[in-house]
Amino acid sequence: MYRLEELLIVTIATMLDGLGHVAVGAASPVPGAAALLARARSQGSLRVSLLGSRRHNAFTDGGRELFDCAAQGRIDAFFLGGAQIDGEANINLVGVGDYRQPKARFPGSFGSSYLYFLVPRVILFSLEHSPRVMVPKVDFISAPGVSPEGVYRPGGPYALVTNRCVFAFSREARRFRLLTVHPGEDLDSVRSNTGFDFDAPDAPPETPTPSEAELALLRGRVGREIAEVYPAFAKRQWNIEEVNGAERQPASTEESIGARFH
Amino acid sequence: MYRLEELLIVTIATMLDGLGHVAVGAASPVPGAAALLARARSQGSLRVSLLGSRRHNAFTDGGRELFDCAAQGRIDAFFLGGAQIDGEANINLVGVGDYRQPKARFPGSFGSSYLYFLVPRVILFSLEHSPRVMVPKVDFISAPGVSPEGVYRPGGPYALVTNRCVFAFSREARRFRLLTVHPGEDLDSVRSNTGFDFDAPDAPPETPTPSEAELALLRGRVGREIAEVYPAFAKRQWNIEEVNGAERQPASTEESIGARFH
Amino acid sequence: MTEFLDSVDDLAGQIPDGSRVAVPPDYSGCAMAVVRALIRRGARALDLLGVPQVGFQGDMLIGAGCVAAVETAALTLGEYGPAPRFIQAIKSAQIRMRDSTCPAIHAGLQAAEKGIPFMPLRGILGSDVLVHRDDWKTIGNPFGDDDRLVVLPAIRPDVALFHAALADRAGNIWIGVRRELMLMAHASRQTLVSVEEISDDDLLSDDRYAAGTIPSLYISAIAQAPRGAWPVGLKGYYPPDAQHLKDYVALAATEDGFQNYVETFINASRSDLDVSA
Amino acid sequence: MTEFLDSVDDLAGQIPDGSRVAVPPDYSGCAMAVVRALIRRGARALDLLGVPQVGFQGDMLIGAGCVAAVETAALTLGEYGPAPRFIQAIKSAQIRMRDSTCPAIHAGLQAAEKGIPFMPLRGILGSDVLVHRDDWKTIGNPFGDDDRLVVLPAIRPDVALFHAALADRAGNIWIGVRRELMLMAHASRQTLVSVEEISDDDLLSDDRYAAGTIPSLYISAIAQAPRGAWPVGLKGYYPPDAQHLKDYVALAATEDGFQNYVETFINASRSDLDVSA
Repeated sequence: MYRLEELLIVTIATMLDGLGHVAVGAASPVPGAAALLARARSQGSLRVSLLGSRRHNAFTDGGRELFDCAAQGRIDAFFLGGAQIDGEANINLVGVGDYRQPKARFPGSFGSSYLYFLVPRVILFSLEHSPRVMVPKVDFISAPGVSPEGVYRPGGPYALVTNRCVFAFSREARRFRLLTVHPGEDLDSVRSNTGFDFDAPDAPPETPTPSEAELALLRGRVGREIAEVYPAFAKRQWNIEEVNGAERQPASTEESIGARFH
Repeated sequence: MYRLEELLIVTIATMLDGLGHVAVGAASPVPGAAALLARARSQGSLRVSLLGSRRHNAFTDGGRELFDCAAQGRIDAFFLGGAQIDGEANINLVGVGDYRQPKARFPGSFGSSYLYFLVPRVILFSLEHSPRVMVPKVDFISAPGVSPEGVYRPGGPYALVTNRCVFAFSREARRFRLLTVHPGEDLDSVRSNTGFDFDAPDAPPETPTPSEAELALLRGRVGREIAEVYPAFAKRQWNIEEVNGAERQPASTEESIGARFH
Repeated sequence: MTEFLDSVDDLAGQIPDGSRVAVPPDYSGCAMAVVRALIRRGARALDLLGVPQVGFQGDMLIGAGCVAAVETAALTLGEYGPAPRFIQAIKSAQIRMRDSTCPAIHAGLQAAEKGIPFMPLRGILGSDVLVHRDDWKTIGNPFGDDDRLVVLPAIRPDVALFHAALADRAGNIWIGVRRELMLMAHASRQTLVSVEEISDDDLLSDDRYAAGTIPSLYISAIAQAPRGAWPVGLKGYYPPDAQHLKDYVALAATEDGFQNYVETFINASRSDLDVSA
Repeated sequence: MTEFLDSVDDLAGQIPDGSRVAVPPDYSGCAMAVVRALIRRGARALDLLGVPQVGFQGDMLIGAGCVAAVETAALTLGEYGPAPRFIQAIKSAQIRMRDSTCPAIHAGLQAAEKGIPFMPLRGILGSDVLVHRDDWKTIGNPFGDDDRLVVLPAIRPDVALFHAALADRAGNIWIGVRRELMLMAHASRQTLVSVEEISDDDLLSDDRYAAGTIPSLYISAIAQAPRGAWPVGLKGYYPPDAQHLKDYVALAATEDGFQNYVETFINASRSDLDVSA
């Protein structure tokens, strides 16, 4: 037995095996756990930079470093979501309807308009695979899925992982192709919940389910690690309490700030 | 009684009174002492950034900060020298003769090509006022004295202080004007040692000599302060020994580096 | 010279209505007590810059009518859910929104830091972020063929406003690894800082602290405000007050609820100490 | 992953002939022991970048015939006087000189750090520095009228080489306020560092150290080299060996004298410990 999130974590982790450096943005517990799972089985060769983490975040040059680091070619994979995602892998993190007076407004594009161009393997992730999210055409392009020739673009969309299935994205065809469907889903259920057209085999295979070893790693070490940044998620998924509050803060938190200095 | 260097220090310091922030580059003991003298009598309103100093150098953003700081308009005065200086205030820090195979080669332009444009009050300083240095036209322009209209240039030459006299520079006239001659010099001695033409009154006044109060400050507090960066200069001028070696180094130098960390 | 002011209200008094004010995200160092002072004062027409995003500070200032325009890569309350006053203001077109993307804000501030009129940046081409930014341009790479890229004008805020753990008597501010605060200070005309504590020691005399210190050269004024980042918290010192933040989001769902919040937690106390202790 | 190498000679072995190598000034952190290892190895055709200027490292490498080209704002031995081997090499056109100015080198490295092809910069116009740099251009300010400014191509060195006080076992390097070393590491393809000491503690776990630490992400290889900055010194740890530096300048006045110096102080010892202790 496994939970949907566990299936997704294992599915994403497989896409990260063999990479050197994976970065994970804010509010991304499933991609974060996937990166930590891939790291746990990489025997030390995968570096994970997890926004909000103290132990898995080495940046020391302020908010710009993640972006500069990506532009230097030092980040192999990143994750983006979308309030809307369309068939050309355009993503919308801004709003629905007219830009100036929208029907719905989301927080904003964050770093997507940039990282989508510069990180070779951007994995799109959504827990709501519905016609509302998977639209024919996004209302606002926070970041385009493809760019015309001549645009400097070492990076771009690699896959779309949802609660129903896994798509690969072809930059040449500018289209998604259905790779696997999660247990309980089939081509019809995916088609009827997707507002855009995509390529698919007649009988898409099922997404490989987590092995016992993967589940053990996830429910143990990885769960404890992700609890540092996403304690509520770890508690909900695996009933893991944050191991030790001190891990989130410098060892000397208990002292007064003055004592830290003197 | 006073030494030539003391006259120059006091002369330069007068040009700094009332400013907010003066920066001093490398190998500049006389300008450095002038800045510290102006600071000593500013009642805390003048900040001095002295390259090589620990106590009078607040920069924490690496080698670029001095230049960024100047571009932000946060530096009011700076000092430049020149192996050659000409009548349009062009300065040469590179070489004599052909650039590719020079007769003489100097270290290089350092930050002059930039700071000369951005610091409002650049004071040129030379201890060799001779036809060899004060030339009709420099062989290499490390930084031009004036720029055509349309060139962004909030800064530029303000004065030229030498071992013989003090010139002001007029950006409109693109010429130096003799302000004062040091004791023992006159218009003729200056003209015969200057390779470029300049404006001058018929009988240039003498450079004001240091007051007793200025000399006392210089030979006391300022001498001890400049000794931090220029111990040999302070010893030669005022027989001041570096007050205390610890001032040049973190308090914990005596400990092993490991002990610093643990 | 850096001024030491008596209160966060005095610090807020240094920010004229209409100022372009740069503020950091909730996870950096937020001068929440000064934000409350701005709301008490009835500040108006602020042009808020998130560096590169903004959280509760933005929602509160917008709800209180202090804000005319926002430039940010996101206005987000993170795990606490949608930002109610921001969304309401956007939907009713009460504020002018300049959507950006994180690295564009950093790059614009770096242009100001370097005193250059613009900074080129990769990415962004083909996005609607660019379409809606008539202050951004594209040019050809002068060192390339047929290679266009975006150029961003320098961002020089009137005020950088943030909260830090420690100042010294000379006005130096220790920020540790929160280097975006240093960029804000370099790029802005004025920098106003509330701090947990003011130390008698010189932060610049110890290399370990100096490396994470903004020199007073860039700091206009400081006021001490213990727990001044409450309720969003100051990493390494005190955590977010999660219950209070949840309560805020629930109250701020309506205009009345938000006014209620302002009356209870902002207007009722001149000193923030009463509330946050 | 950062490699830990056994010796400065192994570190020098990571720098192929022909590499573009960025080095800091004498007052920052100079990997002098690695420079000696490069000379022992007979390195050739290096393209040396001073960040933004270079001192004894440059004069020694040039004298030993390791250098084909130099880009720097200055090659200076400071108070020790003119750099004899550099001047000789320039006068006899043995090396190709690309004169620059300090902020142009910082800006070019920042362009590489940001992954942009160029950086604009104020100043420089009308100087002969610009005249002799056919790799620099001027463009019109896209946000201005009739406002030209210099654009500098990104500088992406093959190798950044420097010396620091402290590394940890993960490969993080503590540099304190010597932030130009971090810029070099960000901008370069490989970063090689000699250190005084390797600590068992994690430099990133303490905010005081983290603020002045280059993460191992950017560090290719490390070798321990106690007193590795001798004879130019490492600020805060040991001063310049003034007598030795004076002796060097006197010897290096002639080709024979320089060879003498190399034999005595560089070739004679595989380990630098013998010399510098």
